[in-house]
Amino acid sequence: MNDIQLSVEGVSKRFGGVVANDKITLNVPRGRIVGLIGPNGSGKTTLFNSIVGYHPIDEGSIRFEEHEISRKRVVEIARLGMIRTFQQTHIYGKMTCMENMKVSVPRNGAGVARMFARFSPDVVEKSESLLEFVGLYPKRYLLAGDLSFGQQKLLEFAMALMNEPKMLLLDEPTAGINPTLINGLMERLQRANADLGITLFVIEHNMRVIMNLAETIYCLAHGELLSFGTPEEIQQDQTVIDAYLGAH
Amino acid sequence: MHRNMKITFLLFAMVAAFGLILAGPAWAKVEGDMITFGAAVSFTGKYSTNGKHTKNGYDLAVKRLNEMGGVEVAGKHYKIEVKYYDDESTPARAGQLADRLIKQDGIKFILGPYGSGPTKGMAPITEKYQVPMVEANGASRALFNKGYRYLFAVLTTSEQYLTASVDLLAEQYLAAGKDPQDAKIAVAVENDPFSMDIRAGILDDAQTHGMRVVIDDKLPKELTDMTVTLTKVKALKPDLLVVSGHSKGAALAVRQTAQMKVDVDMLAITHCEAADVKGKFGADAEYTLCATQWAPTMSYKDEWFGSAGDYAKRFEEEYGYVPPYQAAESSAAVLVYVNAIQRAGSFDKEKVRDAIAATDMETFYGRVDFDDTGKNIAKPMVLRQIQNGEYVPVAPSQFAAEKVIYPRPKWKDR
Amino acid sequence: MNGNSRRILLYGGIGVLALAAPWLMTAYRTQLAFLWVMILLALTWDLVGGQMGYASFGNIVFFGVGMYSTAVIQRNLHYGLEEYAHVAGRVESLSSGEYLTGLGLGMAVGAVAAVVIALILGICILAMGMRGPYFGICTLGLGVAAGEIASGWEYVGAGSGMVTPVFPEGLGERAIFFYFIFFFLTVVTFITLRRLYAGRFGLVINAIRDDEDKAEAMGIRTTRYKITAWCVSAFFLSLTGGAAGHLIGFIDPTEVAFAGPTFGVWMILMAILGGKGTLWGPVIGAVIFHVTQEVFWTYLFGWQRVALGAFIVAIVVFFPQGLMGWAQDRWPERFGHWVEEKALADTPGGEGA
Amino acid sequence: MDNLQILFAAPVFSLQLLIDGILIGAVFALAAYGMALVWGVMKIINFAQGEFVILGGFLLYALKEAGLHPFLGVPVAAAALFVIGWVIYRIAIVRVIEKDLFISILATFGIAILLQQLMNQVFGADVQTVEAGLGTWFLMDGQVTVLQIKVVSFFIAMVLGVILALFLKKTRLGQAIRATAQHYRAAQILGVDTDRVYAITFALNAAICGAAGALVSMIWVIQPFMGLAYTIRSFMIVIVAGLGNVIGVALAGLGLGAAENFAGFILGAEFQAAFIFSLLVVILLWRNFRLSLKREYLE
Repeated sequence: MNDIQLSVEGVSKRFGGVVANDKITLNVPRGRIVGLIGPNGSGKTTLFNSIVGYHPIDEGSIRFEEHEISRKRVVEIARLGMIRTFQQTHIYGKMTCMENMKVSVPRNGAGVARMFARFSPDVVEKSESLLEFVGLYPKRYLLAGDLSFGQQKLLEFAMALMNEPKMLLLDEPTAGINPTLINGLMERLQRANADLGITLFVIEHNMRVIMNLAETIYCLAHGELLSFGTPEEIQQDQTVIDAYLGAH
Repeated sequence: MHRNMKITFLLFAMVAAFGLILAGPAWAKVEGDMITFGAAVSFTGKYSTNGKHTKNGYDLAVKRLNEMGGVEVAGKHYKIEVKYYDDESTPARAGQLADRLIKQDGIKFILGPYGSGPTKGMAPITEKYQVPMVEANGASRALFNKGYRYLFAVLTTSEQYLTASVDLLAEQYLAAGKDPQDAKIAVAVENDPFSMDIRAGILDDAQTHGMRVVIDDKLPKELTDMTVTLTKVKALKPDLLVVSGHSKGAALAVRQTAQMKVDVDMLAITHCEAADVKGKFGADAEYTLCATQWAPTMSYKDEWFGSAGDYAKRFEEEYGYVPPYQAAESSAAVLVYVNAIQRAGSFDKEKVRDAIAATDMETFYGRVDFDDTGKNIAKPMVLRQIQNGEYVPVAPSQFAAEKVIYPRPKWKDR
Repeated sequence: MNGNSRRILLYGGIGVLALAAPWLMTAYRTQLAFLWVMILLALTWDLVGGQMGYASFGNIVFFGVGMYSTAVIQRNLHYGLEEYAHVAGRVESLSSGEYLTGLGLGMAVGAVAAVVIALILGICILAMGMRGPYFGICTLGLGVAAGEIASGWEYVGAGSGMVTPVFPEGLGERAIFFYFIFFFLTVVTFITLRRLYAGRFGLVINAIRDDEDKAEAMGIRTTRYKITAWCVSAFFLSLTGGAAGHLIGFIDPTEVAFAGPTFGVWMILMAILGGKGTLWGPVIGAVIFHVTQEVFWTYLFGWQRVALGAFIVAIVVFFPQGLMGWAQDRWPERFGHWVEEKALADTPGGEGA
Repeated sequence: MDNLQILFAAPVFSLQLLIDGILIGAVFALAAYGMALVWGVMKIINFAQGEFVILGGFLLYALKEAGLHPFLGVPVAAAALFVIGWVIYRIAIVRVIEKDLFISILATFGIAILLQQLMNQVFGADVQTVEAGLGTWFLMDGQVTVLQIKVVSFFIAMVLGVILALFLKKTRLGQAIRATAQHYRAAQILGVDTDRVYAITFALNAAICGAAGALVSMIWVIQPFMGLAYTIRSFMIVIVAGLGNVIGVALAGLGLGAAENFAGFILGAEFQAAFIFSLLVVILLWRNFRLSLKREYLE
């Protein structure tokens, strides 16, 4: 693994007495799709939150490209090109889908002039094409809050793409989505990875999805890194199977 | 888009409709045989007690004048009435209402509101429209250095309210063979235009006597507690404690000095009568010095009400309580106004204004003679002390019925 | 009719009506001038409270700052402090030129002062990430504290307040003069806000309102936008306050300038009544509120504040989304919220945004 | 800073300020406790808190005028406020209960104006007081005075606080209230009638305020427009102490009372209110600063 885009080294995070992450070390190579699995409460989302700067970590180091980001704030990390989506959707409910898209342009408000600028036709065009890409084009003038949960997830995904990220951290992208839509979503994730060159780092519970999607999978349990490897390796790893069956 | 437009037009239609409702009855200053005065008085808000006194004062004078045949102008007799609005005890409202009285209701003769704040709000408006305002309850001296031509006050301005107490203290010091420069004064006044002027007067007067002001607290408008200031009084032991804060300040000062057993040789306050400190606190209010513009015991007389005492009797019959000076001065304002209109022999604003400016008359409330800034310089303030449950005039000397009891007996000796 | 001609008709109609109003209702000129003040209060509050979702209870601070700055500048230009405050000092009336200079310079200084204060407060409060009810209460505390400090500060007259100079001869009628000052100010504010809401700025502050965490996670520097929005609001509110002090004529620290329980709350109510977070909502709300208040005042003598209290409760409890909000729920497609590509490239109305 | 020197020169006055501050702080704490209850259980910041207090005072005044002994009037005033609180809940509060906090703040603010103005119409704008007929104790050679009524109020406030805490801990209803505060949906599932709990909580708060107001009317003076000061103080105490912490609320109340007295003494009475409100801002900023260090937000 010569081109590591994100490297997490010995990261620990405690909440009061509870150890949510204990000396986690993992790497995400550029341009790949990496999965993160683990039973409920194993510290996956905490790790995501630590990476994107939602709370400070107690020890360890997180590097994204050439930057040490463990002490940076959410905004600054996002501006380096690392965007995350949420388990529960976070969209701007009282704005239309188009507005949700337009406001997601990268490096928003770099200068005073840009702050007050209007949106160029390119932005509108790109918003429309990305909405088209996730299949929300006909609903582009609806309030985002009026979309169904699954549609909101798609919108959130489109917004993330709009931001032209280098890496996307997806927190359970398929949770709550109609099973018939899952294949479509997976295909879009793969296309984003292949066509746009976006690295994907995905938390997923749906084993079928993650095994088909990811090239490398890390498995957490009880805040510790249990195992990692290709999907095949993980599927045969006894410790992982035990963790999921609760035999710990 | 066009939905917005419809809504907007609908709204403008509503505004127009409301406008028509508002436009409703239009008062003219003189209609038939009726002269309408306009007044914005506090019916609600923190001044509403005194606002009520003000209104009662106006109403009693109007009633009396109408009983006596109204006003004769250029050979014709007119009745009078007052159109009231509620200024909610705020200057901003008072200003708007002055505008409303003059512009919408077409009133040309304005009577003042209660309180210096609201008066300050109204004066710029009456001035702009050149409508004379005779007011009875805006005592702040700052009203009279702004060059207003149309503002007249029948009352003594507030910086003089309690200066008599400072002079009294100086006299007592001299009588005892002490140097007044050793005297110490504590001032605690509410932070509003009226009381701040009382403070200014005291500070000036203290300076002329060379006395030291050891406490100078401005009490908040939401005053509920004077413990802190009174603790300071205990610590610094001034000879004179001056408190002013409308009715609330009077009640608190009397109650809390008694509760905390604060011994000062002299306690001087305003609004004794309005707060009814005598009735509410009885013996605790003894020996308090009260500033008053007027008292029923005074010897003034006029053709409308007779003596000051007669006025008080009439007022009490009508409203069921002894008139505080706020009511008396309000009645006097009406008398002055009407007298000026009669002398002007015209309803012309300018002529009436000049007639008011030329006023020099005696009323039950005292003599009224305006200087060229519009304040009444002919009537002094009186200082009364509560002695044996009665208000007894003690200063200035021409009104004094008794000698002042000085120093106040210590609480432990009472 | 296409969108453009409708818009021209709408704005043209309002413009003509507004220009003619002082002569259509001559007796109500001052009330009409106050109507613009109310609209300005609601519009500037809505920028922060509605569009950005930061319910400020202390915007009145900027109103008061503008008012006092203007009055102090005017005083210092033409009289000494001594002369003004002392009973022996005689304040002469000003010439038109002096009056205008003082007013204009004062308003400008006031606006700058307000922006500086907003910037400092913004760095202390907004940059720290204070949100929700805590932000509301914190700003409330600021508003009241500002009033209390002004009440204790002798340089600005303490509790005695300040009296603005008598309106000079030669500037026409006072009410008309102020009517057009406020009309002009409202137009400028409205156009500025409309422009701001139509672009990136508007969308970002809307995004902050809807989900600030998301906005940050998307790399939007929310703090900058929040502080800028507050400064813009402070700027226009301060100008309003500067002129309003002269319209009212007397500046009382807690009852006129930092009048939290009246102007301070009304600005919020008006925005809510019309529909907060919309461009037209505050305007409509202000018109209805002002007129209603006038009616209460005239017909509910002594009980008008009781009625006002009940009115406030009724608005907030039964009508929290406001007129525009209600209309948007009722006719979403009229506000550009529709499915399918049936209509053309008509951009979704700025008003709906 | 002359005033500060007085305190150093004669520390006995510090004692006076301290004792007085603590005694009055107990009354603030009482009202604050009600606010914490409503806030914690119903997620509503009641801006009419001060008006409830003043209303309690006026009711006591009316009862006194009708010939009742002031101390007997305290429970009656509290009971009356309980009913009024219940009615207000049914009419207005019930409709804002699950809306955002901003809406409830404004709604209760409207109620505050309404109550203020109604009191003005019914009782007049006069300053009123109720004489409990108690005297004064002298300490330190008469330099320090302690009003007996303040001491009595202090104990009444404290006892009420303890009763309330016990009520919440021990009774079934109290447990239901606490359960609702923790998680109203869970409480609903467990068969708690949350609507009734809300109504009782709000009415109880009004009753507590009524009692506090009755005490206020005996200690100081009351006027229809004096409510805001009590609302703000309650709020500050709750912010400092946190929700659902009886002892914290009591201590914060006493501390605030003392701080206020010292501020008034040292800075002058004109800056006493400015001090309280500035303190509020500073406390909020400080709290927020601590949280922002953890990159977490107040919510």
